[in-house]
Amino acid sequence: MPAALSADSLIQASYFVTAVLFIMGLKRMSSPVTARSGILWAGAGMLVATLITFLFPGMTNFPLIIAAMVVGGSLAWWSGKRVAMTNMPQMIALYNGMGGGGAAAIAAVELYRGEAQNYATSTLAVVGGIIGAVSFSGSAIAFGKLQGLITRSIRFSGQQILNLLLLAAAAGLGGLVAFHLNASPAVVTGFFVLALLLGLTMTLPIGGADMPVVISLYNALTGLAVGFEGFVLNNAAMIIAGTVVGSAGTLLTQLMAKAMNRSLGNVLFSGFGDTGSAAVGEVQGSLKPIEAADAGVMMAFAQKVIVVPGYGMAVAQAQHKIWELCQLLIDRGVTVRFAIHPVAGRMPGHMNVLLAEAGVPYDLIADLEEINAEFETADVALIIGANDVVNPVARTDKSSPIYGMPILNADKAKNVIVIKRGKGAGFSGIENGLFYLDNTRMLYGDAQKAAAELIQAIKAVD
Amino acid sequence: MPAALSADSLIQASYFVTAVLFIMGLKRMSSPVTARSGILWAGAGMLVATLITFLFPGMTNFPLIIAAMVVGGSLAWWSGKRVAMTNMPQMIALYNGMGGGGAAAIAAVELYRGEAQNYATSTLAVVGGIIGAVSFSGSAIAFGKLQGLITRSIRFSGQQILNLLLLAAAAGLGGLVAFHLNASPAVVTGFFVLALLLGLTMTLPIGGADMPVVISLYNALTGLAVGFEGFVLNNAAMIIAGTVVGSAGTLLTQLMAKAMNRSLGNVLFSGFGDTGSAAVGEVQGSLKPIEAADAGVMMAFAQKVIVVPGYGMAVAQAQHKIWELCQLLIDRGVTVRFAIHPVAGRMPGHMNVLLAEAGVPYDLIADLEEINAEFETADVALIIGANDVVNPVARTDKSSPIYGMPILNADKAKNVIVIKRGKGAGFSGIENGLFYLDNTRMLYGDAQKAAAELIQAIKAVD
Amino acid sequence: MTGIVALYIFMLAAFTGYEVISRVPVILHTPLMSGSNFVHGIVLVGAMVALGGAQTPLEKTIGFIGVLLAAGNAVGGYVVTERMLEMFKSSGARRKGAAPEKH
Amino acid sequence: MTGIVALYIFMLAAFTGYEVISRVPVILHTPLMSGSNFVHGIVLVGAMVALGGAQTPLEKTIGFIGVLLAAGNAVGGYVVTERMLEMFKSSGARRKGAAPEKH
Ligand SMILES: NC(=O)c1ccc[n+]([C@@H]2O[C@H](COP(=O)([O-])OP(=O)(O)OC[C@H]3O[C@@H](n4cnc5c(N)ncnc54)[C@H](OP(=O)(O)O)[C@@H]3O)[C@@H](O)[C@H]2O)c1
Ligand SMILES: NC(=O)c1ccc[n+]([C@@H]2O[C@H](COP(=O)([O-])OP(=O)(O)OC[C@H]3O[C@@H](n4cnc5c(N)ncnc54)[C@H](OP(=O)(O)O)[C@@H]3O)[C@@H](O)[C@H]2O)c1
Repeated sequence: MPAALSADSLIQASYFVTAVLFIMGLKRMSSPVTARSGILWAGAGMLVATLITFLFPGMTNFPLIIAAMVVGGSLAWWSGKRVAMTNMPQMIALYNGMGGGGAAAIAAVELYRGEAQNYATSTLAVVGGIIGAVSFSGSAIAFGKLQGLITRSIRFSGQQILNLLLLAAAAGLGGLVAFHLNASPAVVTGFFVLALLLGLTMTLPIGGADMPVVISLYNALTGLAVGFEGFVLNNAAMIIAGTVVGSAGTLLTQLMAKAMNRSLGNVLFSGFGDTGSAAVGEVQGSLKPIEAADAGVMMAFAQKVIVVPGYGMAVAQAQHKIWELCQLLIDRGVTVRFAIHPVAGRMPGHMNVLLAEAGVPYDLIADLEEINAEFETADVALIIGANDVVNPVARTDKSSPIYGMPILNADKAKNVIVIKRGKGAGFSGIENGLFYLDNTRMLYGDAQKAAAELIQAIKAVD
Repeated sequence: MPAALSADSLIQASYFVTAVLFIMGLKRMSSPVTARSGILWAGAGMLVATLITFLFPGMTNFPLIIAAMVVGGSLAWWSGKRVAMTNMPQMIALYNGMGGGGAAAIAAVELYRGEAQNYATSTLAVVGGIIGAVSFSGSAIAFGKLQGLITRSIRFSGQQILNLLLLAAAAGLGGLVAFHLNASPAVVTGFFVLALLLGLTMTLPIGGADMPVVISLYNALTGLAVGFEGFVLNNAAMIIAGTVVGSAGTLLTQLMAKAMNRSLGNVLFSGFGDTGSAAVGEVQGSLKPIEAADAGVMMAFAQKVIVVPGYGMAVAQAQHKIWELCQLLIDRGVTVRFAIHPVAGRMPGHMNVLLAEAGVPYDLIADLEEINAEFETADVALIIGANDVVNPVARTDKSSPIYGMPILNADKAKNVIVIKRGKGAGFSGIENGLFYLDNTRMLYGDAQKAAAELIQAIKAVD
Repeated sequence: MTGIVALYIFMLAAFTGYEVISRVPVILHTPLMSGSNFVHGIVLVGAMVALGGAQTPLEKTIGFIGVLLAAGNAVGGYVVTERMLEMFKSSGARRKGAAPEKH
Repeated sequence: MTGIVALYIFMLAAFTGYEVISRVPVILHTPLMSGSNFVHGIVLVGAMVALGGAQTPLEKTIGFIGVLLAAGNAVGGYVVTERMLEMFKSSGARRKGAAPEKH
């Protein structure tokens, strides 16, 4: 069958090209300048692999395949185009969970079919299946939490023991299947149900603030599951892409946990980052409001202003107004810098994305290490919808849930102006002593509105 | 045969461990802090692989193997321990050539034996053989040139054409062998002779200054040859290690060429860097000598001294005295910095190695980009046995062989003191206008002696 | 593919993935997470093969779900990554153009 | 090993090598060149196998030369790399200790 043979070599060659394009694409995505082209490379690889797979020898069920692709693909396209930037993390979780589900489905087809495989393949199918299923249900919970569908973190003593028991039971059934002791449909079904349950119980106790790290972890796990199923199907593109993502994702997860000053074990098992249970600290002093007019004058005559944007700026979509405001200040000769905390907002790089969107030049943007020594020399620190990332309690109070997280030293500035709508707490739900300091003034209002008022005030100075 | 089978799995597993140790070792070697441990990891991998290979099924000729290992190993051990730091590049060339020869020998054994192989293996054997042989003879020439055994660069018009012809002829014979058209011993011998000749004629015209880049290139080629022969022998450790080195070495070669501001093609085909033929420029003005006592006073009362070490400091082994001198200056409150040009000396990182040996702290050492703006603020630039790396002609004269190489702007300092033995030229053999400037003074003498005199002079100031 | 070869491929792919991501700046964490999320959307080709070889209704059902989910992973991953990186393109270009003195 | 698998191993090993070396500082160029020179000394195991299977005098002679050269590569490469990196050890330690403020 020379036709089948040559189709096979064509498929093999295309998968090779796809693997190379994926690696080059990921490489390009890890530098800001080439990032955009990276996704195009990877996308080209995906297109090649998908199209060529239709030529796979012995394929049937084409209508079903195309129907499933159209339904899944267009739903994802539609939702991906619509989702707001602030909701990106949960959307990534959702798509990632779908990938995990896909890997689990492959494993299920192989295991239900139960054709004689060697131990190695059936073991890989089982391992990939459990990882994929955990990633599927776990990512669904992560989505629910970040989307606000699940608001409480369910937690009870013995949680870890339950997880261990579930894992042991799933592994036991998986072992029966893998070693061909009992691969009846009932056992296979039980195996997948337990794996899905495990994903739920593992993820439910984890607080929302840690979700980006957890999503990244499930992302790595899905990669691993895909790689394992690739070995089962002897599909090189899946093996390479899955393993590369598995390893890259593991590293990325560690880097993200580090940026939040947490260890991965701590994220998974400590239950920190829960909006519900965090203690609300007691703070002495009073909040001192300020009018936009006065705040505008204060900034107009400052030598140096450092802007600290936070989640509130993102929800108010105030970045354009803020940049307009800063341009006015720069025209007056004021030195303006933006101080970006690594976990400001709700996803890593959140603030950078928004400021880039508004057109703020890169050289005005500084990260935590660069800028922290500069606050002492600033006349005004303008806090816009940020809270936890400037909370000095992280430096001092060991019992605080954010203790140890590096923060921006806005309290060292000569004057602090805080834009927020009211007395709302930040993500971690704790009080912020910075707002009660003698040199702090509160400018109440939606960030966008407040910025507009400040612009008026500064224009009125001349 | 379960015994042979288990020996085989043991060998496979050991090779796997070796491959991992090699990669981890190279990874560690690419950062200054972990570099030392990197070679230990890689060494452990080599030990494991070598020992386990004695268990290879069907091995004979053990006395011969051990004799060859003892002879080759102890000669290399002895020479490697004895060689001076300044002679490192040619020693690396020598060892690298030996590796290329080893790969070629493997190819030769396979090809002379002429057992039925498939086209893919015999092609890989031929390609690995030619690369290995070129690397072998080419590295020998590189060694001869840097060691001073070959002093002239043999060059004639039509050189490139001869190389092309040799390559075509070798490829032709190789093709006969690879495609099993004629694999008689005579053809195989002719093939290897041509390949060895090609290595000679390729390397002879290249000037000594470019040798480090060429050595690095041959290093990458040997890696590739080893990888190819690994495919022939189905030896995973060789495949991985060879390919990793082939690719890493290619990148390293490019980085090195870039540090010298050259392109790889330019290095290979232009014949620059030849000590013999470079033009000696005409320079106006006179050399103004200075006594050590006066130079010492000048430095003792300076605010800031920038030290520029070069090849002369290395041959005089003056780094310890220089550091002693600098410590005296620092004690007097003088700001002292070391300016290191990337290609100062005779190998990349040469000066850093020597200064590290003498105990100069890292934070006093600056590289070209860091320090070049600072020369304007320096009262004294002390040039110790450096020449080409401070030659301003690189900025201005397009016909100069070093045109375009970034140089240290020592001529911008308020005063320049140059320590050298006489009127000797630098590596590129051209005159240096810096030495004739109004604010330059020459302190003649061996670098070590001159440094000792300066130390006396500064001590005498108090 | 023999076991040891599979192990080598696994090891090398893992090193490659690790090295490619090391030293990535914090600002790219989310787009990179999303980009690697897209890359494991390659599970789509496996799901296609699984459904393409499905015979019983059960296999077909699971295969259908698998392709649907996998297609969602691939397409969704692409769309959101592209949208996020689109913003970096401009800032990257600006960085190159407007602030070349920054190292 | 089939051709395509060999190609994958080659591609992945090449990426790994490239990535491992990228962004290496100039001062480490020579030791790193020497270190990778040592690593391809693994040709020794191939030469051992070649000589171990040699039968004719010609094969034995070439095999002997091969093992001799390969052993020289491995041992010499190790010795000089170790000597060079020994110097960096001290400076690396010093860097860590004496100048922690340097980024
Ligand atoms: N970046 C990440 O990867 C990531 C991911 C998950 C969680 N987190 C966590 O999220 C937090 C981020 O800190 P952050 O300082 O950026 O934000 P934050 O601590 O969540 O505080 C946001 C503040 O903005 C104010 N705000 C909300 N909407 C506003 C509007 N429309 N106009 C003006 N102000 C508004 C709120 O106060 P009012 O209600 O009074 O207005 C609130 O105090 C950290 O705890 C971090 O660990 C980060
Ligand atoms: N680093 C590398 O990787 C590498 C490799 C190969 C080639 N190169 C080339 O080598 C050159 C390096 O430049 P460089 O400025 O370091 O050195 P250089 O240009 O070679 O000049 C060395 C100077 O030191 C003097 N000198 C020699 N022995 C001395 C002693 N015992 N005491 C005092 N002075 C002594 C010589 O003059 P006197 O004879 O008058 O004393 C000579 O002018 C560049 O052209 C570079 O391209 C570099």
